[in-house]
Amino acid sequence: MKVLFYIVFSVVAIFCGTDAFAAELLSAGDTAWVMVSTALVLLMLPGLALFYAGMVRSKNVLSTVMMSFMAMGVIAIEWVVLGYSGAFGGMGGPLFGGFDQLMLSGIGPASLSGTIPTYSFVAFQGMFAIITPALISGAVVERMKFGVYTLFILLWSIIVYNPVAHWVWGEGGWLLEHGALDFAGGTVIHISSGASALAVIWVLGKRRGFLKEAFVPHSLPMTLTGAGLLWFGWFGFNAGSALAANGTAAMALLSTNTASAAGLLGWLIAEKIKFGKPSALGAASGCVAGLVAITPGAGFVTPAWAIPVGFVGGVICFYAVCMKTRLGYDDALDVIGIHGVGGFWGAIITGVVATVGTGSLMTGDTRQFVVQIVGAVAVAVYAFIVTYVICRILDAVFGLRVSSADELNGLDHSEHGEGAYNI
Amino acid sequence: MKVLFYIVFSVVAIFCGTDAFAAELLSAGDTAWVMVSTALVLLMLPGLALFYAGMVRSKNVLSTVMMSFMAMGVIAIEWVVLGYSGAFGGMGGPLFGGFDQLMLSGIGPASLSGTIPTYSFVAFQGMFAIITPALISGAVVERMKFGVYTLFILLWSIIVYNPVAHWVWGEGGWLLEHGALDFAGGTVIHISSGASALAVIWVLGKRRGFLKEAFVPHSLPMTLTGAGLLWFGWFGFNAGSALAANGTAAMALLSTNTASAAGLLGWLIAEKIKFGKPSALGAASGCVAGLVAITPGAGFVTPAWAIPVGFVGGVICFYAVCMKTRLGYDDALDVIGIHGVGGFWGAIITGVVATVGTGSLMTGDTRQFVVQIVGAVAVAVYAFIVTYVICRILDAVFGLRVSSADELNGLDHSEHGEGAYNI
Amino acid sequence: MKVLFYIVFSVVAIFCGTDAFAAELLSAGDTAWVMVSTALVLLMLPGLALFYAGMVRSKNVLSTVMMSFMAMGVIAIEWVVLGYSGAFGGMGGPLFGGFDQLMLSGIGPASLSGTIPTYSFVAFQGMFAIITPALISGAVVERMKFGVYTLFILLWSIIVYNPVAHWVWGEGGWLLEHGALDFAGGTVIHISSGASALAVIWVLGKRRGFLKEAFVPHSLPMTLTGAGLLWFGWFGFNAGSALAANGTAAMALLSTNTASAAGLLGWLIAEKIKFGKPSALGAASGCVAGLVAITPGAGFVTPAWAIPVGFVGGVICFYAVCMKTRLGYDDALDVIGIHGVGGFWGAIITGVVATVGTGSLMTGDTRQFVVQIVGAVAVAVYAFIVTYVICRILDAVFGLRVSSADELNGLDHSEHGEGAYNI
Amino acid sequence: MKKIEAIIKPFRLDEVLEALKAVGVTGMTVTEVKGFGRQKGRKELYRGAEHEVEFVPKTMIALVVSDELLDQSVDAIVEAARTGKIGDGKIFVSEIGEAIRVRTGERGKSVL
Amino acid sequence: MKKIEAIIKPFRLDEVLEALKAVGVTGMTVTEVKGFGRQKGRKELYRGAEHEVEFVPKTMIALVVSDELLDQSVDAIVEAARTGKIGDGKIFVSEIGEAIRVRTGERGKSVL
Amino acid sequence: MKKIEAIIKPFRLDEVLEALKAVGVTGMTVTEVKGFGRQKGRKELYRGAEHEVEFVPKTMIALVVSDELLDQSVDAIVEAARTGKIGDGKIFVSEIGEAIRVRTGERGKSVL
Ligand SMILES: Nc1ncnc2c1ncn2[C@@H]1O[C@H](COP(=O)(O)OP(=O)(O)O)[C@@H](O)[C@H]1O
Ligand SMILES: Nc1ncnc2c1ncn2[C@@H]1O[C@H](COP(=O)(O)OP(=O)(O)O)[C@@H](O)[C@H]1O
Ligand SMILES: Nc1ncnc2c1ncn2[C@@H]1O[C@H](COP(=O)(O)OP(=O)(O)O)[C@@H](O)[C@H]1O
Repeated sequence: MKVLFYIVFSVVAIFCGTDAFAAELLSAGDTAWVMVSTALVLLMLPGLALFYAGMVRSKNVLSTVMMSFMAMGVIAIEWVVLGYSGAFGGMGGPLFGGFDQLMLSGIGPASLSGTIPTYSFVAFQGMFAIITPALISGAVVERMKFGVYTLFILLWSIIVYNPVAHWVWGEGGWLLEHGALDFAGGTVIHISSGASALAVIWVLGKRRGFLKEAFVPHSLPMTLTGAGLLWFGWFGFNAGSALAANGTAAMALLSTNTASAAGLLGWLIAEKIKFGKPSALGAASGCVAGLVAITPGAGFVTPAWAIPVGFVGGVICFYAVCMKTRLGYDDALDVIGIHGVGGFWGAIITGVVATVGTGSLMTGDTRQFVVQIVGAVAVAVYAFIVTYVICRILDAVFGLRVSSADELNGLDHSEHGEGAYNI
Repeated sequence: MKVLFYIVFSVVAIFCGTDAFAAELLSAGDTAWVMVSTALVLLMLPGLALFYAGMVRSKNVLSTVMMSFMAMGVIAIEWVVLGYSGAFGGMGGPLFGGFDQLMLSGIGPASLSGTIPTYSFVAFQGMFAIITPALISGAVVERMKFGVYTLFILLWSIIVYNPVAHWVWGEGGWLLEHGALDFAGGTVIHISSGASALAVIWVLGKRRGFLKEAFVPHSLPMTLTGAGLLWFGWFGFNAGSALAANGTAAMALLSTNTASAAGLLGWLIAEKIKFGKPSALGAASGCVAGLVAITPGAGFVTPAWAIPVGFVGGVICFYAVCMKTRLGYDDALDVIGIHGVGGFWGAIITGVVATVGTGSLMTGDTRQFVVQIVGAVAVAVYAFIVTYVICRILDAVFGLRVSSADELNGLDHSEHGEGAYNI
Repeated sequence: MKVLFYIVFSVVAIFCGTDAFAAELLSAGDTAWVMVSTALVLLMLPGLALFYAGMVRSKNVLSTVMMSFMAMGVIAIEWVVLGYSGAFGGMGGPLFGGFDQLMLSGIGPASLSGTIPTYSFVAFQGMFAIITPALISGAVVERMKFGVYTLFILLWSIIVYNPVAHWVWGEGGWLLEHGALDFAGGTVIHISSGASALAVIWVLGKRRGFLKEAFVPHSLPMTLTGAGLLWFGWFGFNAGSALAANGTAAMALLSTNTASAAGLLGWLIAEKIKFGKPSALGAASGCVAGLVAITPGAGFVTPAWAIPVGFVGGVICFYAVCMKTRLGYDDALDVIGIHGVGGFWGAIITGVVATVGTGSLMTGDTRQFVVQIVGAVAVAVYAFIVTYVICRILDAVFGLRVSSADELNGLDHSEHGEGAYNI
Repeated sequence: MKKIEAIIKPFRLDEVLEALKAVGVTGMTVTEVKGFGRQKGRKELYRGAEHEVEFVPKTMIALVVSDELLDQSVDAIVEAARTGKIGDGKIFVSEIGEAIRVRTGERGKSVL
Repeated sequence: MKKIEAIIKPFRLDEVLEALKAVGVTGMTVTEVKGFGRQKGRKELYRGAEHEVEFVPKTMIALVVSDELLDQSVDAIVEAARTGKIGDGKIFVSEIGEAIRVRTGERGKSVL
Repeated sequence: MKKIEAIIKPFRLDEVLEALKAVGVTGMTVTEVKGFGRQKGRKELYRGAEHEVEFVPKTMIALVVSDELLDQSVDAIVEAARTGKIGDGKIFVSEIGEAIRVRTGERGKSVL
């Protein structure tokens, strides 16, 4: 929170032209940390690409990777052109940012946000904008047209992501005003992508052969490599969200690592109980589930409390994923089960066990707990509805799905004219 | 050394409640660097997983990866619960830490260790605790039960790693008191894991077909990718051990890089002489050997001296590995030959060529040289004996090895119910 | 530029023995950032290895990887022994550095360059020296002898790289004196490697079957993984070149990310127009093209202007690569088309749109524009000629190419006695 | 005994397996192969060039059946593998002289 | 000349190779295949679901031998490949009309 | 109808394909295999040890042709695959009883 006031404050300072004053606040250490964190979050994109691509069949590997890469391509530009302004610009309305910082106008190397250059803040936040639609892609792989996907993530970023980011993190955003805690994007990123994933597959439909054939991951080492990069990058994601190299960042880092380990254990134990064996894919999934769970509370929850947050996150996500086959919706790579469900768990448990720099149920702050639930539900509902409408329109105009023949032969060839391996 | 006094000092300061004073010392730059280094060391885990998994047969890929991932899962929790306290807590006894900081009690975001938040120090040290047992796994792959392995590393961390870390780095630790130099863990990590690897395989026995069949690496590109990540992460491992972003860290970084390159060259030249060709696996192995060799001396040895340290390290480890087939012990992925032997070489040569901020043979300090040897031998002996006892007990109670049929069919299926590739 | 004056200044300061003064200038934040950047650039080596190795046939995977690893092995040592002195040592002659800092003599942990330890500056610059010859390797893979390649890159570094680095970045270097802008090495690294690649393949000749068979990439996921690591590492490459964690670095980072995304889009759109489909290899290539394009201007060009710089870079490089088959030269992995052409585009466009801390055509500074062209052409010509001579001599003495049989069977076996995969 | 070798489109394997099980086949061996035939390979993109891949991925099923089961097996494959498009594949039938089960050493039809 | 096709468990390949060498076989060709038979595939875990893999990895050895060597070769394979468990595999024998050595163009038994 | 199975060096595949096309062959099936024969495997390095790889990568081409085309096809392969060095490979010819096209169900020579 404090962090956000700093930002607000210094943004104001800049607009008042008090550059000299601003300059006094630059911390090279904080800047170094946020730049590193930016790079770490960027690495999560190839990490996610590998994590996802390992799980698809070998005819859809490149098309899966390309969904993450395309998010880097399109949203990185959108963010500079209008996204940053849409989320963090403007005069502080509750719902949207503004149009005053299109093309980052008014920002220069000397502009500061808190103790770091505004450019750093823009870049760091941009990475979150990039990764969120890429997360959704896990639900739609193996059947969605690449061109339409590209258009989809562009629209989604503008209409869903930017406003939601403004609600939670932007000056005057209504959830921020109500004090909703979302340290590193549990609500903005995980709940929004999970809810949107549900909306997209609702329109998109199941893969051919879903529940009839087994869709076996083509390369689990690839998925595990991706999981390793995600774990690594998540340190930037969570601890970077302190926007400074200080004790809060250090705690966020340690809590993140602890929760990730606990999520891994939780998933494996649940799996061992249910199926008799702990699987490698379970380890990868569990560590991501733990990371999702701790994301909203990383800077508010002590490392010791991060253990149950992550562990239960791992267990809950495991059972959520198990339910997929029973409910019969084809969330190909379990975006809903992990990011949606894990995001909800994280948002709510933060309202229970957060003790550092904030209140929660544990300190008797019921209001905070309720705010957490309101924030999670509001974002989920908004993201679901708007995404559903976007997809219906895109489906009517272009069609979301590749042809049945293309789906059989694989999207690598139909969408990209390539095959992944020639060994 | 100086670094350690700072820590000790500030830990004392914190316990005396002089928070205000402590706060004055926080350096955002140092904190940024240690947090980054923590992330870098974490990345060595997936790096190690790939490095190892590329060398096993394709039926044991996931089980090999899982041994590294499980170290992340189990030891990350153990460290927060009791490991940190066992290594760095207590009142400064020579052999163990204490129980006063279980669950990191008494530490908060404002606590400092030197110029960085204590949480940062905890996280950084935790990564070393995680990676050490994962190193051992290289010796036991392709035949050890996953469940028993998990239990083993937990016990090993508590009974072997935590005390040894205390001896060398903890306040009052007896090797620290004697002035043993171990900048980044040559003794604590490499010698201890090498000696322990020998003890485990003593009990565990050889893989079926050892020395009869050729165990061909299933994917050398995977191993080389892992080596690349290890090289990268080792900058955090070694230069991060300065616990500050200063000239010592910079020298450690440059000496590390130089020694790694020299190790690569040393191994390749030895290989070229012996077999006529320099191999890619030799390059990967040599760079790791160089990194191991420079680990204890990174902050004490100049970049120019790092060349012979790394080069000879590469050559020695090559010959150590060659001897494996002659001696007939099945150290599957050469933990002893590289970490054990390389760790010894590093510890001792540090007592010869260290000149920065310390004495050594070169400056006429024979005592330092002797201390280095004493430290290396003491840790090796302790680690070997205790590990041997742990393994004997575990073997008697649960059996360390999978069944012969499971070994033939591969541990990926028997232990994890999965196959690595479906291409 | 300012950065360079700082360096020069503090180097002078050190030589005058004003250590106390120098010590006042150390910034832990800047040091942390430059050390991280160093690590990031190091990671580009395995990144490049994967990027390249994915594109070759499966019989040449290891030999391709080894060319990058060998650059780490050989040049890291060369840099400490004489490279740094050759590029940055001496009394400020216009053409070469000097021999006064061989083996980094005179430098210690307390030496500063600007606000960072000189060791940090040495390590950071060393990474550039390492990666540049590795870039060239992309042109010669699948047919060049490994031993001769090793000798080649050593000679090339000494005779081509070190002087060129001195011209552009070294105290008194003639291009620096003329004010040529090269923030992170567009000229020193990309143009020099591109022009040299042309010279090498001129002597080396085409691969057997070139233009007759299709040389299909053996693993595009490997190439995409490499591209991801390159993108990540390039943040260190470009933003680290600010040599400080400040607003310039932050802008460089954001401009770099934006240009990379724009390059990806540019290439994919051009490909879509020409062939009807955007390919995954196109995405990887385009993002690298965008990164090359922004390299010289990263710290001088705003994020908004980085969009056209990267986008046009992507388009131009695509067409340059298309011309290869028409012109019939076998630049195996398109070093000329991407680094050469992209480097030229970047150097020149920087003279057009640079506005931050410098002039350009846009601000009416025609002189700057001309200087950019002069610098680019001078480096290209020098690199081409000297490389050509080196290669002719090496070819006469040792022969550059493996035998035809070895080429058919693959260099992994002939040069390294290994096969990449045994799955 | 007859050996049936069927080269089919990979994504029909599951259907063919089910169809063969239905007629009573209890064993078969499957190999990933590359086919050249009337069905043309695809154009692939490769960095500023387009090239034709001459071979198409195919799956080969080999099964040895008793003479009685031959016709039903062939029909089962034809029906299950057919998509009606070029490239559906071929079936070749040849004679097998002897069959031995490794586990027991027994010979003849009972082995199948 | 006879062709022997033996489908065996992959980890018996080395033993079979040695056994065949011992009876004087000088050439063979090996393919990685997937087998369906009495030996059931394994259960595999996949994110909250368990599914049965119908095919089991097998190795197929094809060798063409002179009629005299046939019996010894088959016996050698049976002995070396046997583990006694279901799934040890099958051996099929068929007739080869002609054999040609590419290098020399020669034909007949001497080619083997 | 005859089945030709040719085991060749992998890098000759393109030449063999062209040669077969030239004599009028319109279909074939290709498998990656490992060969054991007179050509010795290579020595491979592995961390301080050297071991011999017994198998060499080979490519197997299987094509069924009408009896008339048999000789020309075999000759085409022999010529295109030959490098003159040990390991050029072997060609085996056997009898095919029946051929069926999956797409149409038609049988006999016209299928090829
Ligand atoms: N004469 C042949 N010998 C061996 N295999 C063949 C032959 N002709 C075709 N095939 C195999 O059958 C596959 C399908 O044949 P193709 O001619 O493409 O279509 P269709 O079977 O519909 O006529 C080919 O890809 C090839 O693997
Ligand atoms: N009729 C058949 N035709 C071709 N291959 C067969 C046939 N029956 C079995 N096989 C192959 O032999 C392997 C072993 O057969 P299986 O029935 O599992 O065990 P067993 O040989 O011990 O009876 C199978 O996996 C399959 O590859
Ligand atoms: N008797 C055989 N049965 C099956 N395949 C064989 C036989 N002999 C050789 N081959 C195959 O032919 C390949 C080449 O044979 P080899 O003896 O090495 O050389 P050459 O054909 O020049 O005599 C072998 O690698 C193997 O795949």
